[in-house]
Amino acid sequence: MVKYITKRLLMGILVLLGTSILIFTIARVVPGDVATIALGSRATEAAKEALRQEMNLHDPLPLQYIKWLGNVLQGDFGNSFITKRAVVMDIEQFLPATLELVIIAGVFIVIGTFGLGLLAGKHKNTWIDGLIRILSYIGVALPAFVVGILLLLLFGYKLEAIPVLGRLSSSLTPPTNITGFYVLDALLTGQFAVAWDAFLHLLLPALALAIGPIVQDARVLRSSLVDNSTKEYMAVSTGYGLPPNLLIRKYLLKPSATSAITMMGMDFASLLGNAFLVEKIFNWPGISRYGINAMLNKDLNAICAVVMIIGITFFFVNMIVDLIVAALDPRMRKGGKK
Amino acid sequence: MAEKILNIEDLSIWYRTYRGYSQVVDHIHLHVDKGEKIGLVGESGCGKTTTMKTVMGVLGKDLIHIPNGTIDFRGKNVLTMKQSDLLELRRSGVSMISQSPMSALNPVFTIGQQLMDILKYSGKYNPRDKEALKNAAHEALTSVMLSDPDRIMASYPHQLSGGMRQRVCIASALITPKDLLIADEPCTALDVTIQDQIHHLLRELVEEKKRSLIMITHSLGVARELVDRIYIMYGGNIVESCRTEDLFTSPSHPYTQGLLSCVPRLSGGGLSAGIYGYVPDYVNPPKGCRFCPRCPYAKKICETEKPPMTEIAPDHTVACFRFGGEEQEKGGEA
Amino acid sequence: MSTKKSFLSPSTKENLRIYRYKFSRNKLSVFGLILVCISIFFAIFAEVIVPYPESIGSFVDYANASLPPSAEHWFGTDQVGRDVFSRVIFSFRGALIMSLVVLVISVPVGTILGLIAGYYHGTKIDAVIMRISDVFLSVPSLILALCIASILEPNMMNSMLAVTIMWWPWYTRLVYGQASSISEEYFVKNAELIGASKAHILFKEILPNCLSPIFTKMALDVGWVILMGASLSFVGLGEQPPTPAFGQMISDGASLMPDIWWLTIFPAAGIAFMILGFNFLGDGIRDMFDKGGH
Amino acid sequence: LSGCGGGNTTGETQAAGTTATGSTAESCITIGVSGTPDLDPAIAATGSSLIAAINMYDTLVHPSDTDEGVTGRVADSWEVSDDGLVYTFNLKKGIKFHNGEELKASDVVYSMDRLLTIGEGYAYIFSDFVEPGTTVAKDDYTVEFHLKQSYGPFLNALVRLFIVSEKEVTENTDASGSYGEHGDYGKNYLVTHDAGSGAYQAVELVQQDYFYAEKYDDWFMGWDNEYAPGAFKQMAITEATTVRTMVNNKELDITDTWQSLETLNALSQIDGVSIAEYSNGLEYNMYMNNQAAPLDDINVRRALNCLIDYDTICKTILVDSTLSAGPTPAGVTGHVDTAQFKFDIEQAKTYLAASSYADTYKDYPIEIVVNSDVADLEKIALMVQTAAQQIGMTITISKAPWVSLIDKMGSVETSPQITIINSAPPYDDAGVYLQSRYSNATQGTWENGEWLSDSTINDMIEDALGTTDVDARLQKYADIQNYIVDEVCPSAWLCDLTERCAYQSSYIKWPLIEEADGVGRCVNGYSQEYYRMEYHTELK
Amino acid sequence: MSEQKTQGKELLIAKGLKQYFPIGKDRFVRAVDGVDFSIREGEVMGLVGESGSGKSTIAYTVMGMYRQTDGEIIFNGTSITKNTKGRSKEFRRDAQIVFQDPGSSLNPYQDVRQILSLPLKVHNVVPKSDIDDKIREILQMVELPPDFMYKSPNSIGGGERQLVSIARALCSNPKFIILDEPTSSLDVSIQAKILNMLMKLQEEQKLTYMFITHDMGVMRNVSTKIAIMYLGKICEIAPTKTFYEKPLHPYTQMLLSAIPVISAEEEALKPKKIKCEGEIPSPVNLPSGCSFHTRCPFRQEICTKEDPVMQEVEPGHFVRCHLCQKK
Ligand SMILES: Nc1ncnc2c1ncn2[C@@H]1O[C@H](COP(=O)(O)OP(=O)(O)OP(=O)(O)O)[C@@H](O)[C@H]1O
Ligand SMILES: Nc1ncnc2c1ncn2[C@@H]1O[C@H](COP(=O)(O)OP(=O)(O)OP(=O)(O)O)[C@@H](O)[C@H]1O
Ligand SMILES: [Mg+2]
Ligand SMILES: [Mg+2]
Repeated sequence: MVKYITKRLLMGILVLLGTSILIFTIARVVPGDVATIALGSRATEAAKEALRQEMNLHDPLPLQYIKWLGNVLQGDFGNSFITKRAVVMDIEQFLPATLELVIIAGVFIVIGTFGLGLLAGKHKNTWIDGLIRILSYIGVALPAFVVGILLLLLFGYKLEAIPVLGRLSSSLTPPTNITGFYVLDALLTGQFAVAWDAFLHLLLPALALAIGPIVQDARVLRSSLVDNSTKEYMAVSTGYGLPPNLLIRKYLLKPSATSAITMMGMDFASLLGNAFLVEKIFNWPGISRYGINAMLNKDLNAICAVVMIIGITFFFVNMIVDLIVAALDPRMRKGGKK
Repeated sequence: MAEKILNIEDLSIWYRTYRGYSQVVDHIHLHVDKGEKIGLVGESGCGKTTTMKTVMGVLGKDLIHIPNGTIDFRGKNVLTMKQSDLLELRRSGVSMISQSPMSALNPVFTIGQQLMDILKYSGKYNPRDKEALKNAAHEALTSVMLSDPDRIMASYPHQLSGGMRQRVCIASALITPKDLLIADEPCTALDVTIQDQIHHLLRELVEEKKRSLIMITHSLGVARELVDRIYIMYGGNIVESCRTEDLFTSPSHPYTQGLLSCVPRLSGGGLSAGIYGYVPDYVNPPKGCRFCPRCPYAKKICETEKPPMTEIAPDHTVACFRFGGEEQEKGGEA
Repeated sequence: MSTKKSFLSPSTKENLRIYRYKFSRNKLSVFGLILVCISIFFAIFAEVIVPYPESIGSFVDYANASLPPSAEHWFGTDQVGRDVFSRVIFSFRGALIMSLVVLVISVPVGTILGLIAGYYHGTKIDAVIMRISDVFLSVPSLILALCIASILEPNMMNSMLAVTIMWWPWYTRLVYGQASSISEEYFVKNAELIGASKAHILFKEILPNCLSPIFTKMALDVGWVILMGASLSFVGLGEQPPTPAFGQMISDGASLMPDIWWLTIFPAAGIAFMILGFNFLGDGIRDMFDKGGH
Repeated sequence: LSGCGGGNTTGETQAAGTTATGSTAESCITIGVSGTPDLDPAIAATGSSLIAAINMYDTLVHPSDTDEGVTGRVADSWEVSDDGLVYTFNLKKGIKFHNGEELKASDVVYSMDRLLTIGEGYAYIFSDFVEPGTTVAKDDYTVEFHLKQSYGPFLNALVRLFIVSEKEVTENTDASGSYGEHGDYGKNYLVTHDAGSGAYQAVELVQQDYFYAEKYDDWFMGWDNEYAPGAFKQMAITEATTVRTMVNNKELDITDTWQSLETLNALSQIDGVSIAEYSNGLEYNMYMNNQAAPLDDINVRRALNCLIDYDTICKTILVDSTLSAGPTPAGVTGHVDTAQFKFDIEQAKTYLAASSYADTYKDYPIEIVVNSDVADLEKIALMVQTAAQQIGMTITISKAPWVSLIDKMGSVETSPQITIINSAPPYDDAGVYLQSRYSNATQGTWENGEWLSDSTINDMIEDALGTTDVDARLQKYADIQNYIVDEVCPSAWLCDLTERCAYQSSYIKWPLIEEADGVGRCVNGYSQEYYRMEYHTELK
Repeated sequence: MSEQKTQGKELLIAKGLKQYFPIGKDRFVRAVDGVDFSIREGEVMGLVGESGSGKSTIAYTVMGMYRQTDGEIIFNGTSITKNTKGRSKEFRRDAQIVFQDPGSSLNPYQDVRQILSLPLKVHNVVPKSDIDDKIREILQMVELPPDFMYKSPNSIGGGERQLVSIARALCSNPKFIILDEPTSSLDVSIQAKILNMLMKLQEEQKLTYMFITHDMGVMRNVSTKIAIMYLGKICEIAPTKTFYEKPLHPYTQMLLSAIPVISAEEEALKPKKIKCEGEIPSPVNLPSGCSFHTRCPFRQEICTKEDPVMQEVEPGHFVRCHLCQKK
């Protein structure tokens, strides 16, 4: 187990190094004059030159990379061109917001997937199954940002039922920063009204993010439930006279869950990067929106940092999912084939 | 005559397939008496497993269609049973050793977890008495010659060899006492030496505790050593049934004869030519006798009509126009 | 000589019949096929069939701007007076071309790499190829595509390029899994023992066995590529105006919801139409290659 | 190599005020902006930064409300030497920075030197004629600027010199910065804090989310306006749906000016919401790259000028804008009305026929690159494209985000053939605008996409800017403008933009808008001086 | 026919053949652990043994599918193990294998014609234009109709599939064919047919077979000599007749005694029933001494300590057992 994790970690570091080379190269080779991008075209030549020195732009690319990597390893991604401060500080600020959002969305995904998936699997080939199937197709076909806009209009604009924008109503003070998660911090400091308000703010964007994955993963779960229900071991277990409920919830669900869990893990991990449209719509001050801003503004240091951070998170989420899957399905242990 | 524990009358089972119904089991009659060991012998794919799974009621309605027939177990028709009765039937009435040990165990639970659940829901034990459950499981595993029950209980199926898995399957079918045991080719993955031991175990179990056994196999040798009465199945029909001794002394159905001749003898003497042709297509089975296209004695009538089961000697019935029906006299020689 | 028919499978009538049966058994697959055919038809004949072909190109008619759906303009008109119906129909072309280009490049590349890695399972070649593809998989594809598209010139070509760069590793991974298990099969061993060339083994023995998941994934991926393109358009990195594109129309229209709803809803419906079509089709293809009998 | 400096202010919160974090004042006016501001006045250049700076910092002079020119603000009075090279300002006494220090002449000197040394933001408007280190404080309340060469509009330019407190900045300087003895020149500190003396003081900046500033009670101008907002909050929101929802919920008081026509229409439907119209001196220009074929022929450029439906632009696309009359925005000191082109396809044909591309222009497709961040630009491009089609010219349109557009304009080869950009003079003077738009000095910046390289214009501009006599200078400006339109015709001037935004008129009084006769006019950024507005909480 | 003594030269000789599979650090599956045997031209050598005893591994090692751990293989007079980069072209033509599993030995995405034309093309057996004719000829040899050419493996039954596999093995006119349980997954009725055909081909084409099976009944009827395997080692080799009449190794006796038979006549041939006990050890942790001692009813002190060596007890009859050792 420990060996497996160490091996995964080493492999992950290798892959992340590859990712960093990739992104660094893209960010350095392609764009025009970095100094102009950073300081604007009317900045004085001296100011631009100072920046070039600072970013080692005169060095050959491999050397630039090594210097950059050296700084990164010390936790220094350089300064953002937009916010004019250390990128690390930006990330400190934006990452928790997105993580909080994505985690709630993840909870939705898990609950929704298992709920709908089991429902469809249990009632396979009935109207319930059909309805869930149709829902899943709609889920595939409707992009999250369209869902987000619809939710915003419905709940925030028409019904005014739920606070929709930002992380907290402007009348409230954010809780002291402990974890960066508003709900958690507010609970820890005993500000229940704040926690509730922050939670309400999370609802819609999380839902917009979760709906697509839910309906699709539910279908994956449903189909492996149906697949496995024709397996010999299900017939055999039925033959032992085990109660039907136990058969479905235990004997069928556990071996069927792995593919859906893998999918959910992937979805969850990609939410981190793909949340930007939803973050934009709900004015959510998250890392994804920050990353997109960085990209649109060619904020090169920030781009590299965001991609690396997302890569790292992606890697850890995948590893955790693999561990969960291995815990559920002994066949997957020992780093076995998928 | 002894009490019939299982009585199958005129049963047909059709699989739903993309080409239409696959008429796998066709009007079969079969019965098992209390304390009797019967053998169901036939080539691969002739419907042995299908029949027995239907007896257990584990084939879903979306998979099969039963156009006619009844399966009476202890006097109650399994096909029309309520869910609760069915559960009861499986808990105390019948158990089945699956043919495919590789896929008969749930891959994500340890053997122990699976055995314990069977015991817990069997109604024979107090579900809270962990100790008793564990002992029962241990006992079952040792009875099939698995030497280290603790380790086996803690293992997942994929950690066991095929032979071990097969023995685990056997153990879980024997773990609680049942009136009827269906053994579906229980020894395919086992060495002849172990196979021999398992057969011994099964025989003991049935004989000592007055239970009944259906032994499914395609090996006539196994049937000969183990059972009292044999049903020969071909293409979804039961073509011959008789006491074991009679089968080897006076095989009557052409298929039975062919089958016997095909078995390579330990005494040497070369190989037979095999039976001409291949098994029928179940979606469009031959209209008359299903063996007719391969039968050296086939006649006109065999193509169009199904031969009835005819008793040619006490306890010896054959479904062939060479015996019985109006063709009986002429059919003797060919 | 073994010609085209050998590529997929021996085209016996029986096989085709089974495929057709399995495919058409699910009515939705047939429905999907119809939707896809309609989409292709739209894409090819857009200019001919739309009621206002001029709306596709550069055209402004402020007198008729922002009209709601009516008999003349089924889907209404946009802010500069172009017919939304015509533009939606025309967008099918861009969406199809984008998915086509992306898949036509990324599928062969990914597949060949996957085949090689899978066949040389457990060797250095395997490790190198798979680690490289891991690098691309280690960042969410949309992020990396955006990153590439924004750093390069933001236009259709570069978006496609960016998405393509993101796409091949998925096929490598898919084919890798398949190929590494297929290469354990006896028929591959046999070909090796006979002394067949590596090319024969990779492309004639292993590849055909990987095609069904590839085709299935391709059908489903068309939907993803379209969505990806739409997302890129949403932040201004996609098809360039005035050529209509779904994502562009949705993002332009989104700011006008809910009053001028037809600018968002109809293009969204257009996307949904195509994606549904290809998803149903993908399901059908999967059913078609499904080994399970019933 | 910790070159980037100051990345290690660990754990410190964004807050400038120690305890006031986020607690929102009762009458806080909330404004939508496209991005959170740069608070450092030496860097500030974006719209939102400018607004923040104007409200937090004081300047020596202030644009005059009534007539052209400036009035004193921090400066009580000033003199100019005869050669126009020395400007001496006498400062008011008792002006207090937000940190309680008094504003002295040395602070002005420090601010100027700091701006020039850092070299970003508005440094460029001084860097040509003021050297760092040449400005001197004669005494605590007298400051002298020594110009390298005479520069006519210097006084006007001073509205962009925001005065920072030397003490506060030096106290918060990170010594490891790249400005030698000045360390990082307080850059890092000023990302989230201010060091000004203005009407409002920074409280909290949450990057890409909002900037919150509260009223500074000891502001030297005093608070006669009892309804002045107690605080302002700039929120970075651009998504139209978001804006609408917030306006609807009265969470947003003034929107940014980049909302589309349709959004504004919808917003105006909301109860208590009005559309504010004002002019910041922004002129919409269609830049043509004069060195790229076929735009290197004046007649082709003239033809394109005739393909623009100016009326539709002003009425339908950039609603309520005024027709542009010449190469400078109307209302800027020194602007004159020049000859104007009309939408006339026949005329365009005539021009084309007269050009050297008369036979071949069809082989030269022209690309219009539009800024993808501004919704309406595409509509204008589309219109031109449609009109061009009628005479067989091929025009293609592509969109680029602002940053890549700037990047492209860095060299003549990559500069778009045509692009549409609005620009405004950095301060109220036509000359500085002419210089940034048409002289060689600014080629390669986004303000100058024409690549004119016309020595006549260069000389004329240089001469005009060096003229200290106001009337003579304005006359020279007029000549330049006419010359540009008649002899060079480097661009097309689409309109003088009327900026439009929605605001909650039911409880906000906005004198600039409400007291204006027609469209309110002001120097860029000064439309949003919050101390002048009234925020009636009781009406909300 | 099995009785006849074939006196050809030795076609295949294996000396001290070992095949270990690494599983983790310093742990091996000793699938084949030092076997010696030889097959003469025209002989049918039967290799029997229970599942997992290493029969297939021997076959695959001979064919060169694994990098062999140790030992030497001589085929047709030349050592083929020297050639580490796979087998020579001649060997690939002269030696063929028919795999155990008909399901996976044919590519489901090719038709029979494509399957059969591969060896024809690779070994240039006939000119390209004659390939179709040759395929028909070969199909006829295995008694399949010529129109089988266009069938796909999915649409034919298991028996026919195995026939196609055999046809493929015949394509290159080999001298030597390894048959790895060619009929174990088939019905008796089809098995008989295929075995018959195989024996007919062997006679007609003067083929040499290595026939792997675990069915003692089949073995009795097809082979000229039998080797019996237990846990990676051969424990007894004898001419068929001797093997059944005078089995010496306790394992052979145990095996023979447990076979279910269908007639009293056969019953009489079986040795007296030997009760077996004990677990089969895993090939990873082989017991010390004789690997069979854990189950052997005649086990002695020496068996647990010393591994017996192969000894020729009478001409052609080799046994590996301490009990049968001639002192
Ligand atoms: N789910 C199914 N759908 C359709 N046909 C099926 C299905 N399961 C089995 N069959 C077919 O039914 C026939 C009988 O199958 P069954 O498993 O009962 O045979 P069997 O006699 O047990 O054979 P074996 O000796 O191989 O176990 C076979 O021809 C098989 O192909
Ligand atoms: N590639 C491999 N890696 C690891 N172990 C292997 C490999 N191939 C075979 N083995 C092991 O080697 C042993 C011998 O296997 P082999 O397939 O030769 O047996 P067999 O006698 O042919 O059995 P069967 O009758 O089941 O075909 C088995 O324990 C098997 O698990
Ligand atoms: Mg069966
Ligand atoms: Mg084998």
